[in-house]
Amino acid sequence: MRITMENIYKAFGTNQVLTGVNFELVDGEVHALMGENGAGKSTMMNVLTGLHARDKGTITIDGKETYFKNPKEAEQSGITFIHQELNIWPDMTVLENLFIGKELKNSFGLLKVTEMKALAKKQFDRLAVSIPLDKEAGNCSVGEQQMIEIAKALMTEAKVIIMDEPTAALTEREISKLFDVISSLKKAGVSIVYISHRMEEIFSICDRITVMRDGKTVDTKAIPETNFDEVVRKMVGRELTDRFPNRNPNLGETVLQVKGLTKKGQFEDVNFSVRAGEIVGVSGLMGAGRTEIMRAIFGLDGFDHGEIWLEGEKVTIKTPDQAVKAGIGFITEDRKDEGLILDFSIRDNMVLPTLYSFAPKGIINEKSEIDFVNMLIKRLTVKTESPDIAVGKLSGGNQQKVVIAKWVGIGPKLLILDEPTRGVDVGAKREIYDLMNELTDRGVAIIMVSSELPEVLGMSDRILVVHEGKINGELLKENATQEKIMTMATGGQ
Amino acid sequence: SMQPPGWAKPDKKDSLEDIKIGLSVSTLNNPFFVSLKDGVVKEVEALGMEVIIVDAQNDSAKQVNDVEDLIQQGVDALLINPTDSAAISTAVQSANNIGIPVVTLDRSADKGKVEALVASDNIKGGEMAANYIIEKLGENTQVIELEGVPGASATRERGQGFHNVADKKLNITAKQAADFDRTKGLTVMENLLQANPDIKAVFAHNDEMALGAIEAINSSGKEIMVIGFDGNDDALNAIKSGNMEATVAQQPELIGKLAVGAASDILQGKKVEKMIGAPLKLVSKD
Amino acid sequence: MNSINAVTKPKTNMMNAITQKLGPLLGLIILVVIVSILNPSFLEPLNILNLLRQVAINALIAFGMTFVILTGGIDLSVGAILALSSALTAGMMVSGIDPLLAILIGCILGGLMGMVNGLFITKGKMAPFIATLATMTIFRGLTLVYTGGNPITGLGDNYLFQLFGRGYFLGIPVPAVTMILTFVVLFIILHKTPFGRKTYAIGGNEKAALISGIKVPKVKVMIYSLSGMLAALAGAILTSRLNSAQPTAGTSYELDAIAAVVLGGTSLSGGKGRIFGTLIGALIIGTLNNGLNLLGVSSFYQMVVKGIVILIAVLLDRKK
Amino acid sequence: MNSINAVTKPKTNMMNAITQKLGPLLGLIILVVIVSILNPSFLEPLNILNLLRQVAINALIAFGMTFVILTGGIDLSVGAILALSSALTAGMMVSGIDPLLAILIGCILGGLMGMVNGLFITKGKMAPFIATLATMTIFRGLTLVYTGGNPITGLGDNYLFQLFGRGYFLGIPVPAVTMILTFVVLFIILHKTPFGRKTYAIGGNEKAALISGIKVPKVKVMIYSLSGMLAALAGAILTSRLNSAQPTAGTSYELDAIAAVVLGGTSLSGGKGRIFGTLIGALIIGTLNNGLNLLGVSSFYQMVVKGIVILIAVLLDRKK
Ligand SMILES: Nc1ncnc2c1ncn2[C@@H]1O[C@H](COP(=O)(O)OP(=O)(O)OP(=O)(O)O)[C@@H](O)[C@H]1O
Ligand SMILES: Nc1ncnc2c1ncn2[C@@H]1O[C@H](COP(=O)(O)OP(=O)(O)OP(=O)(O)O)[C@@H](O)[C@H]1O
Ligand SMILES: [Mg+2]
Ligand SMILES: [Mg+2]
Repeated sequence: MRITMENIYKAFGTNQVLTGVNFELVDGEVHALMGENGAGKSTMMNVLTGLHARDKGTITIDGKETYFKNPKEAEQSGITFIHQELNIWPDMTVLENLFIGKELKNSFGLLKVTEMKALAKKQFDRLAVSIPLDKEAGNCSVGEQQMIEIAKALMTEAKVIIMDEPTAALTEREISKLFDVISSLKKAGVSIVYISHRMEEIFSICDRITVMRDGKTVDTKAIPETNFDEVVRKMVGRELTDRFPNRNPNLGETVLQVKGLTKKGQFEDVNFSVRAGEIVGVSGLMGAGRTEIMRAIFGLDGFDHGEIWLEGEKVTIKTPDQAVKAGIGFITEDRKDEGLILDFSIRDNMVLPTLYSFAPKGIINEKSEIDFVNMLIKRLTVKTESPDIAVGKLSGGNQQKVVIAKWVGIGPKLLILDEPTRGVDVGAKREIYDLMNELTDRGVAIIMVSSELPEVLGMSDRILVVHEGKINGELLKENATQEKIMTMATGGQ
Repeated sequence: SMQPPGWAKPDKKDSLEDIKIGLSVSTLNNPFFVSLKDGVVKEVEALGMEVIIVDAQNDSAKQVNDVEDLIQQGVDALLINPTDSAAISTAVQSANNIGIPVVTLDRSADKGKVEALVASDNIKGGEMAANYIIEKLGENTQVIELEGVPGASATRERGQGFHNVADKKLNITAKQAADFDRTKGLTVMENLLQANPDIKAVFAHNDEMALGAIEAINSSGKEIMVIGFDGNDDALNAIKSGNMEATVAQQPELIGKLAVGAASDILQGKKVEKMIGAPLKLVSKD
Repeated sequence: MNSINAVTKPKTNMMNAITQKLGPLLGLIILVVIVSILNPSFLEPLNILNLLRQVAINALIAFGMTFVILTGGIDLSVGAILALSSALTAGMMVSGIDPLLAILIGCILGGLMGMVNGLFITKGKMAPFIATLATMTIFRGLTLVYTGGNPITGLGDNYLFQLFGRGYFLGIPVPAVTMILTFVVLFIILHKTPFGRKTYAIGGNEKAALISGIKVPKVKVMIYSLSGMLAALAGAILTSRLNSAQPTAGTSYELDAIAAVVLGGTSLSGGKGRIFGTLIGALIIGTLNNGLNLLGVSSFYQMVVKGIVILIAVLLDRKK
Repeated sequence: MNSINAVTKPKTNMMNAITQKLGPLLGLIILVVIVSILNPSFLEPLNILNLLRQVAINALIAFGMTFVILTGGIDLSVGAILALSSALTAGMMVSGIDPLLAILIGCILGGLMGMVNGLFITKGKMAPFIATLATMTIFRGLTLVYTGGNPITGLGDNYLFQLFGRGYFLGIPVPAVTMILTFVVLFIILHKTPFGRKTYAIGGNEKAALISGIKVPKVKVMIYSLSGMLAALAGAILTSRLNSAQPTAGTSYELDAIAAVVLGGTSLSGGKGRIFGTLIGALIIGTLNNGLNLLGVSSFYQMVVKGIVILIAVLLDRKK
């Protein structure tokens, strides 16, 4: 299938998102689509598949002008879309999730459950995933949910598959499996649009690359004819010298010490400590239990036994407000669902944990509040016209900065960052790294849970590797390598 | 202060030429009060006056508001069919303050000056029902009492009258509220029949419940005497066709008519009786 | 310790799964046992038949409500639809239309009223709560306007019509038969057809459902129409039982229906629940009403007991 | 075409912002104009004072409901709390306790009933709809048990107590004064204090609020208590107005309160809305009730009109 999109315009209200973008996809190619957060990548694909109507421009498919009215129509014509936001029904089983909207039915209109099961099994085998089909999707980890989405897309026997950040929640093992599948699809003549913020991937699997900036196409090139730096320059509009800043940690006292933390079925006998000014990276496979450990420390979900010590004192943290009072900040892996109130302004979001400090006499002093928010916006270089804009309208990277700002605002002793750069573009990533550096320079202790190995290697002073709920090993920055981490993550030493 | 400020008080009445009567009804969801209202409307038209009707939908607070609104429209006399005699008092007092005469229908007001009450005697009606059962089936007959909406004055008074007699001379094996509602009358009766297989008679606080109970009794195949209250069309038909034993018939249209008469007498400066009774009739097949 | 835990876990999990599936049923059984111990006449066949007949109306409404709640919506207008369609049906019968035809038309009219709800909710993008609250008031008002506040009587003595609410079929009350047939059909639709899956999908994640190509507005309109139609069917049964249409029929039936759905384990936030649970929920409420009457509990205390039972049932359901 | 759009756009945006802020107020003004044209006596001072007095009860309940709805909850039990606390207050007065003390205790009791709701919702993790539906039944039942179904009368003739519902202060009905004072206090709490911010945050995204260190359960319990307390305060006014406690007082007041909140532009899904809007919403409903009475519209048609007005108002609000 050959798709050409020419001079496409699309605006949401006054927000002009696509301003004459061009894109071309040919048979059997893997075509990378790159650009900063908010460049309009997802929107362009939504226009193609009929979720949004274009304002202007032409779309030609196999030489014929074609405009789909809705995603279903696109799917029936062979274009399948794995969306950036997971479309999961948490209360329905994996099987039900796989067939939503395209259930198989017999001539009486009844569901053909056995056939659907067989089909699902086949896809799962192909992806080497082993999620029980009758498990509730909500009990699957984000990574597993991502695999469900991929399996769902493969099942449509599509000629074109659009993958919008399919690997954001995956770890290396699943990613390599996905790449195998992509190459076999390619051999079968399927073309793939691959959107990702992970540079390494692009260069290992894609044939061509299109870079977008501010709703326009900047350039399209064959992968062999370009390189990492050029792509970044085109995306960000400036030179980006290094992906990671230099770290010169100046370690202080131990801030957090966790002793024998255990929760049945989730994690067991977790021991580690973090010092002031230190970044401890936490790595592991999908579903290893890293998030669960962090949530337990923050008082979100309880644990069965174990102790938490802060600055040499044993503390009891049963609820998040106790954690906040103790000076812990938690940037969750799910920014939209747990980190932000999307409809609320930047200001309202940023001051949430610090409300009382603006109301010494009970009434909020709006002036000091605004000063505070403006200071944070400046310090974290949040790109926005005004602090009164709803955070939902910001790009992913800027949203992430708002979450971080919220926690910087409490003057934390310890920050837990769970997948701090998930879905964030290279430029913004670098800014977040700089910020982490700045924080540790001022003596903040940081735990960084991340599935992106380069990030773990680039930013951590020390790396903990979690395997099936246990800490399977600890590596110092100097002697850590991808291979060592992967071995430990899969249970080896 | 308990008085509205001087600047807010309405101007004094213009003329007594075209007389406006205000009628506040407790509810119009019930045929009894619909008839009562019809009686008022007919009589008002016959006398060449005008009437404004408001419906409190069984809400005491709404009724107080309604009466205020009527006063606002400059009615010359108020006919009030209170949802509750205690709750209406303050509204009556407001009318008294401005000098609008008040006639109450079916129920009275505890406080405030009421020129006349036009009502049938509910307590007496309850007694009539009990006496009828004794007369037909003898003393110590097992009976069931289907009560109206808990707390409604009709429920209290009819129940009180019935118990005045029945407590001594009849055997009330069960009593349950069926809220003056035919559907509830049906289901409650079905259930009570199950628990009390030997009963011989049912007294329902209104005809609606009685008619519901009859449906239940008919499908159980038992022979049980049902006595209702009100005397609405359905009930009278049921009595004629032999389905229902008897009803303590009120004459709601007459109540309405008498009330209008009283009001017009008052407006013409004539004296009226404090208590104007609308006769109750026990209607049975014979 | 750990190995023991590992062994016991599947067991407790299975136990959990069983109580989850059977939770409401278990509640019903406990209730039935208590009531029959306190008053054995509860178990007499005639009482059980009566109970089934009484439950039918609430159950039918609650079935429709189950679909509505599964999509994450709510329908406060069902009681009013019942009253209005019942009045219209009776009106048709009085004017000489064949009773069964009148019932059919009444159900279609009920469906149309439900459709109006659906359109306000989808096209008008209104919250279901407020849309159906408004139409509830409107339908109630229209019923009173149409009936003038008086019951409609004189429905003739068509045998089939009388059977519809009062008769027996193979020894089972016709309303109970209607309820069971409807249950079977709706059960199949909900659990065995794509339409059912779509219902769950909308409640579970409406945005995702839309992206997956489900015609969310269409499905919702159909579901509110279904709810209206079932309310009208319940209304027809009531009309036959009372041999008349009551202007205030169905007052606060919506609350009983919602209670039945929730007691049956369906989540008010949508996407989770089963129609079998609703049947059980309706039976629980019916048993409570019937049982408390049989036990001679005063209606004041009945309200207290009913509220407490709902609280306990839902709390137990949450704990799992 | 496009360039024209680009030019006009900011203007319409500003217009939108204005209508959004003033939407409900505009609706009220239109309504007042229509009613006063049709019946000029609507504007007479005494009628306006009456209107304010009539509105006070619904407004007070709706103020509490605003907080509840802002957190994404709902409180169906307010009418029942009003009745129960009113009965208890009257009971205390009859037994000789100082009326003002009785009112104070009544409000505290109302707050406790609200707290029960809050605990079921937070500790019991129940959906607010079903928790307050159950407590509604229970409180209603308890009211009937306590009063035996009879109104409580003989409240004595304490002047201050009579003033509370029926008197005037500086020429303004005391209930209206109470309403305005309460409004001012709640306005400050909602818009100027951390507590208000938290209320919004919980409704905007409960999980995010929790993770930001907000004690969500505590705030919710406080809000349901507030709602109960305001219902009890409304109940005290009603008790004074009716000079008695009615066992069935407050029936379906929850629906009027919810309608006022929604008409005021607060979203039922939480996190969005203003208490000023609620005041306007209550005035709209009050004006409708009063105006339709003044215009002599039959109560049946009144229901239809009220439903239609709610539909239109909410639809217009959505369109913006
Ligand atoms: N439904 C919508 N309504 C309003 N604005 C939208 C909508 N969808 C996207 N936008 C806006 O369009 C712009 C482009 O968004 P888009 O999701 O296409 O970016 P992207 O390139 O996919 O970014 P990312 O890398 O963060 O996924 C953003 O400013 C976003 O806020
Ligand atoms: N809400 C939930 N309910 C039940 N089980 C869950 C839930 N969320 C996650 N799990 C399970 O808990 C385990 C640990 O998940 P967790 O999210 O902590 O892993 P992780 O190491 O952070 O991986 P990921 O990169 O996927 O976030 C997984 O087996 C997962 O299936
Ligand atoms: Mg995107
Ligand atoms: Mg994780």
